[in-house]
Amino acid sequence: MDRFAMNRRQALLGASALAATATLGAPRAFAAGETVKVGVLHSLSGTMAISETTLKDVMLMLIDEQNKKGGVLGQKLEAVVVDPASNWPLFAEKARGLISQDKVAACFGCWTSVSRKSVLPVFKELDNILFYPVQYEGEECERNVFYTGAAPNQQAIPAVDYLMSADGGAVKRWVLAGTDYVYPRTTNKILEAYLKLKGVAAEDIMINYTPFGQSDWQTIVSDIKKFGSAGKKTAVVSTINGDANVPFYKELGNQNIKATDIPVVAFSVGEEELAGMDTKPLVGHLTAWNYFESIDTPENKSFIDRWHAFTKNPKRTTNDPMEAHYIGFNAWVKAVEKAGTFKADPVIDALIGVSVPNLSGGFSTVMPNHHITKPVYIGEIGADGQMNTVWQTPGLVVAQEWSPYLEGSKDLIGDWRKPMSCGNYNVKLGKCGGAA
Amino acid sequence: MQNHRTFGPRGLVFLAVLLAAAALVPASSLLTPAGSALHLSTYAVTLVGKYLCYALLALSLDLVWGYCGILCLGQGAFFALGGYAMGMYLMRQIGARGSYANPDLPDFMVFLNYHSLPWTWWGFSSFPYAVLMALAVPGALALVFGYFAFRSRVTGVYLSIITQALTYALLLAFFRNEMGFGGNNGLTDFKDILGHDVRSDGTRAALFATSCVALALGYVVAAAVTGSKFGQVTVAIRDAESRVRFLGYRVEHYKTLVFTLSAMMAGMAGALYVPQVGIINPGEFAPANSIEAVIWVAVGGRGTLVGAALGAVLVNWGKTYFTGAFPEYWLFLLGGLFVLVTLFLPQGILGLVDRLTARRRPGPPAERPVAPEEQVLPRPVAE
Amino acid sequence: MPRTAIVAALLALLCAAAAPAHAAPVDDALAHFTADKFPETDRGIDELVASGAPTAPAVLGALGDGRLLFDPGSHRVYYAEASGALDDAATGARADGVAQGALKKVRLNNGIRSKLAAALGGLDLLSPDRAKRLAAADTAFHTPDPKSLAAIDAALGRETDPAAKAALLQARAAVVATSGAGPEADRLGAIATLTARGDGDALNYVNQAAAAPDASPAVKNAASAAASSIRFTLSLWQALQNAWYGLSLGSVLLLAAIGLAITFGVMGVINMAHGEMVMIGAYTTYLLQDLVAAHAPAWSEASLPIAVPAAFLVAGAIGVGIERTVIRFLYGRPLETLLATWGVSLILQQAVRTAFGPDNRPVSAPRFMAGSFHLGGLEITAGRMWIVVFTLAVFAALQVVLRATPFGLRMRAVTQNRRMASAMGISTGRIDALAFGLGSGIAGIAGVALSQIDNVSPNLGQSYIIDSFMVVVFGGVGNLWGTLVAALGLGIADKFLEPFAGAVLAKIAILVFIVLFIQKRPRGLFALKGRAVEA
Amino acid sequence: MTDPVLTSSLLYLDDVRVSFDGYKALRGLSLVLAPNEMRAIIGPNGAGKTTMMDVITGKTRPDEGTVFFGGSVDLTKRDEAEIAELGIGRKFQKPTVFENHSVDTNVALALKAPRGAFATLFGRAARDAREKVDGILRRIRLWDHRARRAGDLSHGQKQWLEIGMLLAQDPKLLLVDEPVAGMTDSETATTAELLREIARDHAVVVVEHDMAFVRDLGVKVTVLHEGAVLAEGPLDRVSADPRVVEVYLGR
Repeated sequence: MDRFAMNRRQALLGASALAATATLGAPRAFAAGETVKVGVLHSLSGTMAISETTLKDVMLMLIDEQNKKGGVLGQKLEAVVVDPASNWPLFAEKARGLISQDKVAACFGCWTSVSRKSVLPVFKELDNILFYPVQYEGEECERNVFYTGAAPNQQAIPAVDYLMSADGGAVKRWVLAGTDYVYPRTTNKILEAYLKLKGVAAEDIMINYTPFGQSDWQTIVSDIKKFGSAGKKTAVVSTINGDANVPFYKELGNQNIKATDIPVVAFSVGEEELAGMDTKPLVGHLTAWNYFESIDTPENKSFIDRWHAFTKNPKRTTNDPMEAHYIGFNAWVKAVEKAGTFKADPVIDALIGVSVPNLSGGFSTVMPNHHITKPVYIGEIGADGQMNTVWQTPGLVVAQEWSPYLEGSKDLIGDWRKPMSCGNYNVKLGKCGGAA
Repeated sequence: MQNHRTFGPRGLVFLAVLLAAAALVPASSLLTPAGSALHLSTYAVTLVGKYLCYALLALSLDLVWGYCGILCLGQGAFFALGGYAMGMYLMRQIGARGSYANPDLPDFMVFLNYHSLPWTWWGFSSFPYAVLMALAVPGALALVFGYFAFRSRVTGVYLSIITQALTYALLLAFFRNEMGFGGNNGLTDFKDILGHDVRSDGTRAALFATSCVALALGYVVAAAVTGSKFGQVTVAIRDAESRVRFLGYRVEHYKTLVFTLSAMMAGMAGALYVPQVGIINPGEFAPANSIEAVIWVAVGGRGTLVGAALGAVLVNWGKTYFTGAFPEYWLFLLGGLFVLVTLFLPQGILGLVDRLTARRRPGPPAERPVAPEEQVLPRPVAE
Repeated sequence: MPRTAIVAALLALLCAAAAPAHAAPVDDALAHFTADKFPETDRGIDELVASGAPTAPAVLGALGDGRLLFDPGSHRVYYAEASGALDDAATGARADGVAQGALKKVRLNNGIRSKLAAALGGLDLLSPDRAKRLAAADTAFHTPDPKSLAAIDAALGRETDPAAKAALLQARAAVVATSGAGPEADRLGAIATLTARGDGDALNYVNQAAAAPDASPAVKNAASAAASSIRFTLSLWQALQNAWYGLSLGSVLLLAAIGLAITFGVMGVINMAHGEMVMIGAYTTYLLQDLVAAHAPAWSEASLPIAVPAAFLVAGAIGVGIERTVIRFLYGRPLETLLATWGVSLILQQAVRTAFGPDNRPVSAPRFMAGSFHLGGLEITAGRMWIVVFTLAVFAALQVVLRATPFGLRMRAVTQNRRMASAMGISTGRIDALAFGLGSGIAGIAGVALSQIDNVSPNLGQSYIIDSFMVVVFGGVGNLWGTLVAALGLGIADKFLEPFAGAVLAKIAILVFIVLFIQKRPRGLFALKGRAVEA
Repeated sequence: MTDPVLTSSLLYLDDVRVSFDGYKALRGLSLVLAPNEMRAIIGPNGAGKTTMMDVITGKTRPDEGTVFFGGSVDLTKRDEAEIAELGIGRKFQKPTVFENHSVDTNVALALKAPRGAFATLFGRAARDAREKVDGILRRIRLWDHRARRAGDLSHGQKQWLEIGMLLAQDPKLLLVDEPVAGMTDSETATTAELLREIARDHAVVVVEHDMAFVRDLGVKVTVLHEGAVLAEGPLDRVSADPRVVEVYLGR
């Protein structure tokens, strides 16, 4: 209710700001009392709705559950859902609205890197907290952001390690195929450097970028096939973005590329994407994540049951970014309780070191670099659209927010504990503020 | 005959409101305490500032569409190019404060292994140069594109579709990281403009005031153009192109000139937009954005400059409101609005206002000159 | 354990099928499967094969299909029959009374799959089933292993089928060429066989033959001559392959654009909701497939063909609805139809998103559309081929409707001279509605085909709308043949540009080309000329 | 700029051929018009009358043939705007005026004045423009309607306005396509009077179906048929020509 009143006021603001600026603008006193607001900043329409809508739903579930447990610090939580409509400037606008108008205590949101980059200045300026739940390219470490998705070393590098192992087929030749944007570009640069370090020759690496929403994969898949017929075991590392994956996999199936010939390991294909595909031709292709729906733990089973009950849909899948929000939300709750306040600064400080259970039977800890520790799983696509774990890292992996394999960032670390409190500390120069 | 009353009463009110807002809004935002009834939050200032940039974009589109019959479905391209010019200046202002602290190269160039600044970026550390480019690049593109298209007499739907192809091609091109404009992420995380922190309330208020003034200036230019004999010729071209040609006017020159002028206005709008929203990325080139801009103009009333600006503000305010209030259903409302406006308000809101007021007045006085923004437009002739 | 050994063991196993089972080794072998670790499973396969157990083929087959189960408590291994019944893996006896719920599946990975394929493939070289023998020979060709030479030669000795024999000879040539051993004549023969095959693998093997340390000058010469000959053949085939890709991309463009050619080209409505009609067709396909799977599973193969008329009717009906409620008030105002239909497209997208959720819906391919086949050096995927055929059929049918039916005649009359047609007693309103319905219905049909190659999501239509407009405008508004030529031409141009320019630049180049082309011919490729058009 | 003088006629068409997608609109049309001459052109539908005008005004390029204006200017090498500047005005079959401009603005836009885009953007109207416009408005009998929106005029008034716009252009040659189509009898008579008045100091080519109107004009008549000249001379003589009779009655 409160929120609608708020919106009506904004409405007035927009409409009459030109004519009657002076009468408006009384800020709403923050009603300390019954509810504390939490922003949910995920696209519900446009191209990203396909991925982000689920994350909005999981946030509603988590907040609902927390309220049933009595809320946080005795206060009820209230989700403020907005639709940034897959429009990047709108993300910034909505973030500003959530923080400055709705006075949310923290935000959970964004999927694409560009949406995160778009809201970043807003979170810094207004000093609020963003939990970002998606695997991303790294090379960032901001005080106001907690990265609950995987950094490249928590997903891409273990996947490549697996494929290079005897178990994974001792791959010698690599196709790095991605959509042309920053996450694939950066990940592929890291992988390229890593592969070369492992003795892979330049001619054994093929890099290919395609535009967003690429739907005609005939040429590229046949190129991959050709590249793979040179007599060395070949694998494809796919950073192809959501929408383009279905036609890509359909073409793989059509051109008869089997996982036993040229396995494809993907970093952006989860249960949700597979639910939209006929997976029979894809059996044996791989994905690398920090969570699979099929992971057999009591925590996960309970989570899935609650999710089905909450959405009233026993077929809704769960996926990795959902787990990231689960971890992020619980960590936030724990940090708020530890700090005894909802204020951003103390909570940011309190978050470091917080350890909460993840869904795969262990604990994930928020590290000083604002990333979390994660196990890495390699899963095989099964005929039922689920991932079957074929390999996992022996322990938890700590995120490398700055990749040691990139020239520009190899000397950087982030550590937001006092006294360092720096997102890009140069260990070589011994000072905060980047490489130079 | 010649229309000497360039602005008309509505235009004067519009200008007055804009200039008053330029003075009062910053005052309210900066000088009054946060609790005061007179205080405007930074959020509101930024939001309305953004709407004003859209209004300028709508105005530029109305100039070509409402007054010359050129339905450009690529107006967003000029807006985005202007935005990129400003974004490049803002990127250069970051200097060594980026994550990698490279004094010469923006962050994205560092991790894409650039060793030196590409030539396209030369000069952008200078503000006047960036502003010049924000005008010149869209202007030059429109000049070249328009000259060839209008010389070949590409009109109507064909022109609309190739302008759409233009912006779509630019969208794809700017997505490419090889272009050196930051690829999909575009340019963001700006720090300073002209030595002032872009995130400070003072800078925001100043940007707001600048947007008001720019919109007012844009209006004055557009009204002067449409009120001149040149404007009469463009309206004549809109209504009966071949008649104009057989009268001996070089239609292609007129169209090219008005198209170029409009592109420059759109570029200026983009340049003001970027520091206020804090990001410019290829998404601004998306054909859908340009179509939306057309719809703002249609909603407000095409061929009425004030209406175009009003339409932009109203539709965007509606979008802000609905995406917050009804995140799941706002597209129904927005889509429904477009359908209803086209069906029932073919002349837009101001067109409706004009019709209603015209009915109340018993016939216009014979000698009263018809100001362009007061004209009731007919339905466009079939292409 | 090397693959040849497996083959040999399996051969032995076949010959000695009647030999009594040795319980103990089988149990030891099967015990490996219960460890739930890949290396153990690997060893289990080796030992199982070596054990010569009569159940081994059944167990290996079950493992490959994910039907091999084990009881973590008792460490017994079972395999499920297709019927679901359980058999004991050691004895092959029916294992009734075992609770399936307590069993765990023996997990697979690609390494295990490859091993199984080789094991079963080796077995298949001697299979009575010709198709299996061909497949096994093909596998042997693609994974040449000197140690399998004996098995291949053995199979060659027994083979009578000419096609299978040729495949075996090629497999043998691959082995000989890559082994770097054997007499000179044998190697030259292998090179000749590979040259005749003339594909990328053959080139690869020939190169290996030339690179062999002990290759004689004659072999080296023959190999390098063969390599350049294969390269030449390959480049010819590559051009043809590109043309085929272009044709298939072009037919997708055509399919998406053809409905627009009617609503936009013939009726003058700038229908921005066209893409959503395609999307609705795809969702109809999805719904129908689910419906058929639920109520008449026997017909599931036919759900796609059934979806064609269904999608036509659904999208057509929605099209008629849009025409009657919105478009008919806007004739003669094409640019305003753009705005209104844009609004309609937003509403339809959100409606589908609300009804079905924002995520992709799965539409599976019927068997006749799966896989690929070779036509000389040309690889043609069945799905794409059917789409090309389907597109051309739709185009032909549309031509017939427009030219040979009374409706088509009336429609053309109305679009050419509305007043005259009306004066002659044609109900122009009805014709408009039906024509718009026809265009929308064809878009719906396009959705059926696109569900096979693209996402079925609310955004499906958006990705085709711009391309469709480009095609119609490039071809010349109002000219269906122009649309055909434009779609295929642009598709082929795109595919010839893509290999060296990349997908993005190719697309940009095509767009720039269209922009330039419209300057040259402001009314498209096949513009109607003359006064009538400009009046 | 000027080509050498080739003929002494004002307009000279010789063997002009135009075809559209195989349809031959003009098949060797030849026509000569003297300065200040008034000529009526008649012919059945599809005879090529409008195509001829398109060729003269530069809208359509002939496939073959020569078109000279003022004895020296090759019209086939120029576009509409250049030809209009040379002094050829054209009235369309359908009255085409600027419906959203007032009547006097319509005339003012046609007035002989610099036509460049920058000239109209920054230039000021000539001092005598007002008088000229007023004179023309009186001449075309629209003085009382000068402030009305041109789109609100009656069909006949629009026809006159368009003729007025041609006058404002001050051309040497006026091409008038079916000026009285859809007019009342009194309007037709007024139009004939108007055209005769204009013909005093301008060459005029009138295309018309209305025989009574052509008779009213009392000028030399050219009959077109299937893209070529069938007959030429005074109306009485051509209407007696059996070929002309056959063409008109045979249809």
